[in-house]
Amino acid sequence: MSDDMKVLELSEEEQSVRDKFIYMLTHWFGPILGLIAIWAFFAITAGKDFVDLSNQQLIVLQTVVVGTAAVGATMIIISGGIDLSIGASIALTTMTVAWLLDKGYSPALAFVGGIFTGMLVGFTIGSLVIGHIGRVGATVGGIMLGLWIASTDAGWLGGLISGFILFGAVIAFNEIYIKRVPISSFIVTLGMWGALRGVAKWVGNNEPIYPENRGWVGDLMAGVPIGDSGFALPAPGVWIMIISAVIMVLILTFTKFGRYAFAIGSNEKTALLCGINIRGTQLWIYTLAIAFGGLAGILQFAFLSTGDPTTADGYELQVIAAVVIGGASLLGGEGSVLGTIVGALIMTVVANGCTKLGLENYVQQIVTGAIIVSAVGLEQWRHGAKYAR
Amino acid sequence: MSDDMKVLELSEEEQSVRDKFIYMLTHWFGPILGLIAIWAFFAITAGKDFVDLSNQQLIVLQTVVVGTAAVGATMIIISGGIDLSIGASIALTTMTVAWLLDKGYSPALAFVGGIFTGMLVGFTIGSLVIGHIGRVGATVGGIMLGLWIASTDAGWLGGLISGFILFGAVIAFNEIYIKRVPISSFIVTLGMWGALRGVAKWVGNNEPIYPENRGWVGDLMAGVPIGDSGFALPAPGVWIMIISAVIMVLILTFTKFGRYAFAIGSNEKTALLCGINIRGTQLWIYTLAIAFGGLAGILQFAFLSTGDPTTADGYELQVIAAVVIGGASLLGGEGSVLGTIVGALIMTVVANGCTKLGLENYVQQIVTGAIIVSAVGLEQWRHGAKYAR
Amino acid sequence: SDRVDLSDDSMKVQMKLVGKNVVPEKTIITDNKKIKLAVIPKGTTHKYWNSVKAGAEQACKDLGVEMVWKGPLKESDRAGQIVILQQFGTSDDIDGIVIAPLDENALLRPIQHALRMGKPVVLVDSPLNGKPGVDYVSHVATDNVKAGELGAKELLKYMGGPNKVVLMRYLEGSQSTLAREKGFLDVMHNTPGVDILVDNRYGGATSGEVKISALNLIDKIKEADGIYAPNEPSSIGVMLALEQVRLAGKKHFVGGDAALPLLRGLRKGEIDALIVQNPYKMGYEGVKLMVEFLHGKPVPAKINTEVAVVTKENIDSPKIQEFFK
Amino acid sequence: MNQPVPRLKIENAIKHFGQTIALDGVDLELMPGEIHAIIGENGAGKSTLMKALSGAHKLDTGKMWLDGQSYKPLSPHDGRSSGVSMIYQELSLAQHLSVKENILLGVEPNYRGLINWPKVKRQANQALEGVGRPDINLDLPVMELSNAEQQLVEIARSLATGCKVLVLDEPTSSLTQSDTQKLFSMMRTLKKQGVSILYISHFLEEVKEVCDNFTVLRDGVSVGNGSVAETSTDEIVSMMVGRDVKQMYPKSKHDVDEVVLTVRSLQGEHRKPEEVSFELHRGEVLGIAGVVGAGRTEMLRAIFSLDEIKKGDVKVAGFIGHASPSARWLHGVGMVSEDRKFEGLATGLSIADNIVMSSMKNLGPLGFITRRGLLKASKPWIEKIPIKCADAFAAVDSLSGGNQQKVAIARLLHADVDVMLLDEPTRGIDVGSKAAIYEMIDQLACGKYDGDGRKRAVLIVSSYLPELLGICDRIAVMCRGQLGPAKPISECNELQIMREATGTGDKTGDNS
Ligand SMILES: Nc1ncnc2c1ncn2[C@@H]1O[C@H](COP(=O)(O)OP(=O)(O)OP(=O)(O)O)[C@@H](O)[C@H]1O
Ligand SMILES: Nc1ncnc2c1ncn2[C@@H]1O[C@H](COP(=O)(O)OP(=O)(O)OP(=O)(O)O)[C@@H](O)[C@H]1O
Ligand SMILES: O[C@@H]1[C@@H](O)[C@H](O)OC[C@H]1O
Ligand SMILES: [Mg+2]
Ligand SMILES: [Mg+2]
Repeated sequence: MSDDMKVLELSEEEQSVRDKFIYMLTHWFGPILGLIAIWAFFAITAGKDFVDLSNQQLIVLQTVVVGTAAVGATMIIISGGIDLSIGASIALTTMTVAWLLDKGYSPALAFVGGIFTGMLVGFTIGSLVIGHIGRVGATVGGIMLGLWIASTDAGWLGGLISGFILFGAVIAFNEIYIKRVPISSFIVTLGMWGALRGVAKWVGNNEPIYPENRGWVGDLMAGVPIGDSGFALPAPGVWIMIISAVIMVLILTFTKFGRYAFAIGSNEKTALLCGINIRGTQLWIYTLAIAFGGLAGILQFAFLSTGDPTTADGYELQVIAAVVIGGASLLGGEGSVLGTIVGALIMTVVANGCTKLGLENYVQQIVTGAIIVSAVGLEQWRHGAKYAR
Repeated sequence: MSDDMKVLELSEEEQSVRDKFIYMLTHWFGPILGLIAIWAFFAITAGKDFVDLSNQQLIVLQTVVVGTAAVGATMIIISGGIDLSIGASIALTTMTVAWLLDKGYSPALAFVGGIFTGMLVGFTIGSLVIGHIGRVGATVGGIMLGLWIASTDAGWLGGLISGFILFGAVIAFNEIYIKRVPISSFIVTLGMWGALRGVAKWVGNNEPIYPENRGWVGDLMAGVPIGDSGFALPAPGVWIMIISAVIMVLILTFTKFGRYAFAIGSNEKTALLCGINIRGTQLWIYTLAIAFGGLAGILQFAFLSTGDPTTADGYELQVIAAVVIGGASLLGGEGSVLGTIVGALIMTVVANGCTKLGLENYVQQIVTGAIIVSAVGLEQWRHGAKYAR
Repeated sequence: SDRVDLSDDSMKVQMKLVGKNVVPEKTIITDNKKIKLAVIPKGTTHKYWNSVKAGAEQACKDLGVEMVWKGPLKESDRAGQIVILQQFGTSDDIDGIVIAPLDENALLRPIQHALRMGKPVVLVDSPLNGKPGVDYVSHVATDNVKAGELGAKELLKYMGGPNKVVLMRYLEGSQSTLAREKGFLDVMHNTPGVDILVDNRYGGATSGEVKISALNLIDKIKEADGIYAPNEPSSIGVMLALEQVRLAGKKHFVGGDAALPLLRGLRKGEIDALIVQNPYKMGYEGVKLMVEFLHGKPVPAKINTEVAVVTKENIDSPKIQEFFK
Repeated sequence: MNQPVPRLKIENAIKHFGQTIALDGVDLELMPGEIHAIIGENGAGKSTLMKALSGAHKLDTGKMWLDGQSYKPLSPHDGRSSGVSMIYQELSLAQHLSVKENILLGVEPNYRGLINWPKVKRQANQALEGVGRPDINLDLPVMELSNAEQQLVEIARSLATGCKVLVLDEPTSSLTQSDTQKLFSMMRTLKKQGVSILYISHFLEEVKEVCDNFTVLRDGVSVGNGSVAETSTDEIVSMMVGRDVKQMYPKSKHDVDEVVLTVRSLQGEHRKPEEVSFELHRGEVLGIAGVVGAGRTEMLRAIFSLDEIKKGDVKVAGFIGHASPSARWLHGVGMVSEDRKFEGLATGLSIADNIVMSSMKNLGPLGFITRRGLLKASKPWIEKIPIKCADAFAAVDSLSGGNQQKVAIARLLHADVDVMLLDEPTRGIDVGSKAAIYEMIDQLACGKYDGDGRKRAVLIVSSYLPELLGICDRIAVMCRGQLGPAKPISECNELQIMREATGTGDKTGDNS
C-alpha cells in the first residue's frame, strides 16, 4: 500500500503481470511467505506447545516493541537515512516515563512525556542530520549550563538567565560564522547511540527507576482477560502497534509528506530541484519516526514496569533487520510498513520457536542470523540483483 | 554549419594548485588536528597524570585491538561495504585461540588459528556478499550434518560421508536452480553479528575458556620491561598494529588489488565494465580485511588471557567510527589507513581522559558521542558538503 | 586457610615476593588525607552496585580518604573492566584499588600487574583465581555457594517438599551467581524426588532480557511448582514474567538481592523469600581493609559478609533493614 | 565469390522488456574501417541494440557475428575482450579515482599485482593525446572535471584498451565544439587503422560530417539504411519520424508584456556568474548562448536558489531577497536541470511520481494523494509530449534517455509555472520531439498553450545554436561568467555569437 506508487525495475517476466494485485503480492509476498514457512517449520517440530493460541499471543506481544519502533524506522530508511540509536531512545524513554510516574505525575502525563522524549530525540537527530549542529549545541549547552548554575547558590533564576545567554551567544556565533553542514544520519546516530544511553543513565543517576504507581501505563502490555474464561484479549500494546502501522501506511501513501520521504530517499537532488523543502522534511521525518520510538519506549516500560537505562541494547539492529527483511532498501526510496511488521514477527517467531524446541541460546542466535541473510537473499533472488550492494 | 556553434571550453585555473602535498594534508589534517586538540584539552584539565609517558603507552595499548580491526575495516569501507560483525569476529577468535591453547597446541599454532578464523569468517561474509549463498549453505550444512552423524553410532566415517553428500547435493541444486544473488554487506554482517556470537558460545559450550599455558601469545599485550629500569618498550601488540597499518597502506597504494577496492567502492558498475572481477576482488577484500580482525582477536585474547564469547560487544560501531572519523566515506571510494588509526586513538584518548578526570561513565558516553558527530561535522565543514548524503 | 589472618610480616613478605620490592615501601602511608582509592564494580546497571558504592563512600567519609568510582557498563564486559583497571593502575594519585572482578581468571593478570605498579587490590563481591596476600590483599564477599544452598532450602520449605523446579540462571561467566546456582543445584540434586525441569537457561544481563527468556520458557514454568533466580535482574525478570501471565503468587518463588520491586513483590506475596547479601557492607569493608593495609596493618585474607533470608514476616525488622542500605 | 567479411553482422535482433518491445528484428552490417551512424527517435532502440552488442544486455533472439565468428558476449567485459568497446550514453567513471587510473582501469601495467605507476602515467598520457587533450591533469580525481572532460576521459579509456568496434552513444551531447572536432579527427584516425565505429547522435549535421553509412531504427525495426553522402537530411528525417517534419522551428508573433524576472549584478558563490544583469518579460523567449563552462548553468542555479548568491539580487514578480528552490516554485518559477542522471530524475520512482513531484496539489480528495489522482495528473503529459512508456507507473529508469528528458520537461508543465528556466532542455531528444517541444515553447510564450491565454516567460540555455536562433526572441551570450547584452534575434547571427562566446569578438557595452 505504501508502495502503490513505488516502482520496481521490472524484470522481464514481471512486467506483463503488472496488475495491481500481483504487484502488491510481489512486494511483501516474500516476507509473508517466509513467515509462513518458518512458522510451519516450528509448528511441525515443536508441536502443540508452539501452535497454542496463548503462544501466538505471546509472539505478537513480544513483537510489539521492536515492531512499533520499526514502523517509525521504515520511514527513516525510505527517506535514505538510518537510525542506529533507536535502542538508546527506547531506553531513555523508559527512564523519563518511570521518572515522571515516580515523581507522582499522572499516567497520561507520563505517556505524553514518553512520546515527547521520542520527538525531542528525533528533533535533535534531525537537526544534526540537516546540519543545525550549532542549534543543537546551543540548546544542549544552554540547558547544561543552566542546570549547573541552578544547582549552585545562584539558584533557578541565575541558571535560567545564564543558560539563555549561552544559548543566544552560541546561536549568534553560529549564524555569523558557521555554514550549515549536513551530517550523514549513520554518523549522527552512531554518536547518539552512546550519548543517549549516557543521558538515560544520568536521568536515573545510574540506576533503574521502579515507580510504585504505574496506573494504566503499566498495564499496556498485559492481556485483558475476558471474565474468568481464561482467555484474554490482546494487550493494548498490540493495538498500539497495529494502529501505528496503519497511521504510517496512510502517511506514506496518501500524504505529500509521505511522498516526499520517498522522493528524498530516491534522489535528494531531484527533490531539492522540485522545490521540496528537503531539510524541513527530513527534520519532520526524524521527529515523527522517533516519536514512534518513544511509543515503543513506553511499551517497553510497560513490559518491564521499570525505567531501565540499559534495556533495548541491540534493538537498533533488530529494528533495521525487521525493516530490511520487510523489503526496504537501505539505499532509500523503497520500503513497506506491512513488510516491516512481518519482518519483526519473523524474528520473534524464531526466538520463540527455538526456545520451545529447547535449543540453546547460541543456536537461536545462529539461526536468527541465517534467517536474516536468507530472507533478504531470497527477496533479492526474486527481484533480480536490484538491491545488490 | 549549425554545429559550428558547439563550443570551446575554458581552462581550469584551479588545476595548477593541485599539489600533492596539500592534497594529503586535507586528507588527514582534520583528524590529526582533532586528536591534538582533544589531547591538549585533557592535558590541561587532567594534568600530569594524563601526560605521563606511561599513560601514553597505555593509550596506545588500549587502541591496539580496535585499531588493528579498523585497519582491515578501512579497506572494506573503501570498497563500499561495511562490517557490522567485527566485534563478534573478535570474540570468536579469542575463543578459537583459547580453545587451541587449552587443548595444548603450541602458541604459534594458536596464532595461525586465530588469523585463520578471521579469514574464514571473512571468506564466508565475502561469499555471501557476492552471492554464493548456496556455497556457504552447503559448507555449513555439510559440516553440521557431518558433526551430528559423527556423534551418533555412525561415527566419523559416516559423518564424513553424509556431510559430503549433503554438501554435494546442495551445491548441485544450487548450480542448477539458483542464480547468484549478491546481498548487501550491511545485511550479511547484520546476520553475522548474532550468528558469530552464537558460534563463539558454541565453541566454549556457553562458557569462557581460560587456557592454562598461553605462551608468547599471552604476552602480546604486555609491555617489555627494559632491565630493572622501570621503563618498558611498547607491547608487541602495538608493533603488530603499526605493521598492519603499513601493510595495508602498501596494499591500498601500490597494488592492483588495492586500487580495485577503491574502484569498486567508487563505482561498481564502472569497475565491472572495465573488466575488474568485482566478485572475486570483493571476496578477497573481506577475507583479507577480516584476517586483520582475526589478528585483533588474538590481541584481545592476549589482553584478556581469556577466550570470551561476549567480549568486544559494540566494537563494530567503534571500528566504524574510527574509520569514519579518519576521513573515510561510508559511500565508498575514499578512506585513509592513517586517518583510521588517528580516529581510533581519538576515542581511546577520550575514554582515558574522562577516567583520569574522574568523570562518570555516562558523561564519557555523552562526550564520545558528541566527539564522533563533531569530528565528522568539522571534517564536512572543511570539505564543503562533499560527503553530505 | 582462607580464613587465617596473616601477620603483618608474612603479608609483607609475600607481597614483596610478587611485587619485586615495589610494593612495601610505597604501600605504607601515614597520612590519611593523601589516600585516594579507585573502586571498580562489575557493572553499573543494578541497584546492587549503588549500595556497594554507598558503603564505600561512607567508609571514605569515616576514614577521611578519597575515592573515585567507575565501572564497565555491562557485567559481561571483561575487556571494559580491564581497561578501567589499567587506567587507574597508571594513575600516580591512586593508592589502592577495590574491585569486584567480573571474571575470576581474566582479571588475574591485570590485577597482578596493578600490584606490580604499586597498587594493591582488595576484592569485593566476586572471587579471583589467585592467592590472597600474593595476588591480592583480601576478599570481602558473600559465601555464594551457601547462599544458593539457602535458596534451595527455602524453596523446598515453601513447596512443602520435593517437587518440580525451574532454575533461571543469570549470566554466562559471572562467578558469584554461578556459585549460587551451583549451591542451589547441589541441594536439589541431593534431595530425592526433586524434578529439575530447567537448569541450563541463562536469562541475560538485564531484567528485560530475563523476562523474555522466562516468557519463552513459560510452559516449563507453568508446569513447575517452584522457581529460583540468583540475583537482582534475574529475579525481577522472572517476577515480571509471572505477573504477565497472571501466575504471580501462584508459584513458589525464591529470588536474590534487595531491589525495590523485589521487596514490593515480597510484600504482595508474589515472592516467598529473598536471599539478600549485604552490598553496603561489602563496599564499606572493602575500603576499610584497603586503608588499613595501606597503613601497614594486618588484614584478614577473607571476610565473609553475611546473607539473610527476607520474608514477608521479617522484612520490617531493623536487623533485616540493615541489608537494604 | 570472394566478398569481404563484415567486421560485424547482426541479424534479426529481438529484445523485449516485459511488454515493451525494444528491438523487433534489426539487421546491421558493418565493414572494417567504416563509420556507421545509428539514428532514430527516442526509444527507437538504439541504446538497447548497442548494449546488446557490448554485452550489457542479452538478446532474446538474433545472431551476431564478429569477423565472421559467432559472437555472444556474456558481459561488458566479455564484449571488451572480444574487441567491442562502448561509450555509454550515461557517463560511467569512478568519480574518486584519478584520471590516469580511470583510463587504465582494469588493464594497469603491473608486475605481479604491483602497479607500475610511471608506466600508467605514460600510457594514460598517450590516450589523452589521442583525444587531443593532453592538458587534462592526470592526477586529478575525475569528480573535479567538467562533464565534457569526463566524456573525453571515457573515450580515452576505450582507446587505451584498443578495440575492433567502437560504439559511441551520443558522445557529443555534452562536448564542446572544439572537442567534438577533436573527437571527429580521432575517429578518422581510427578508421584509417581499420577500426569500425558505430555512432549514435541526434545531430544529423554531425552524422553528415563524419559518417559513411547509416541505419535508421524505428520502433525497434531497421527501417532504412544507406550511404550518408547519397541521402539528404530531409530524407533521413522522414525515415526516422515516418512523416515529413515541415517546420522545425515554428514562430508565432510574441508580444511582450511586463518584466517578470529581473537579475541585477548577480554574482555566484564561486567566480561564476560574475555581475550578471538582465530582464525577462512575460511573453518572450530569451536564449543564453555560450561555450561549455561559461557559467550558464551556475547562473540558472543561482537564480533558482540552488546555489548561494554572493552579491546582487534576483527579483521575481514582486519578490526580492533570499529564497529557496521551494520558494521559487511558489513564485511561479520552474527549472529543468541539464544533469538528468544525477539531478533531474528520481530514478527508482515511477514516471507519474516524477511528473507530479513539482506540485502535489489536487491529486485526490482533501489534499490526499491517490493513485487515480496521480494517473489523472500525469496521463495528459505522457500523451501530449509524448513520452514513450509502458504506463504511467513504470519506473522512470526503464525509459530511453530522450524520454527521461521529456519527463523532466513534463514536470515543469505540470507545475504550470510562469517563468521557465530551461538548461539544455533538448539534450538527447530526437528531431521529431524537438520540433514538438519547440512548438510547445512557442505556444507557451504567446499564451496559446492552454485555455487561459496566460503568457509565459522562457529563459533557455543551450549549446546548440540553431535551436536558439530558431526559437528565441532575444539572445544573450555568456563568456567566462559574464553576460553580454541581450540582442533581438534580428541582430544575431552564428558567427558573431561564436565570437562573443569564445571571447574573441569585440566586447560590447553592458547589459540590457
Ligand atoms: N531496462 C529497461 N526496462 C524496460 N524497458 C526498457 C529498458 N531499457 C530500455 N527500455 C525501453 O526500450 C525502448 C528502447 O530504448 P532505448 O534506450 O534503446 O532507446 P534509444 O533509441 O536509445 O532512445 P534515446 O534516443 O532516447 O536514447 C524504450 O521504449 C525503453 O523504454
Ligand atoms: N558541481 C560542480 N563541481 C565542480 N565544478 C563544477 C560543477 N559544476 C560546474 N563546474 C564547473 O564550473 C564551470 C562552469 O560550468 P557551467 O556548467 O556553469 O557552464 P555552462 O556554461 O552551463 O556549460 P554547460 O554547457 O556545460 O552547461 C565548468 O568549468 C564546470 O566544470
Ligand atoms: O556478583 C553480583 C551479585 O553478587 C549480585 O547479586 O548481582 C550482580 C552480580 O554480578
Ligand atoms: Mg539512448
Ligand atoms: Mg550548463
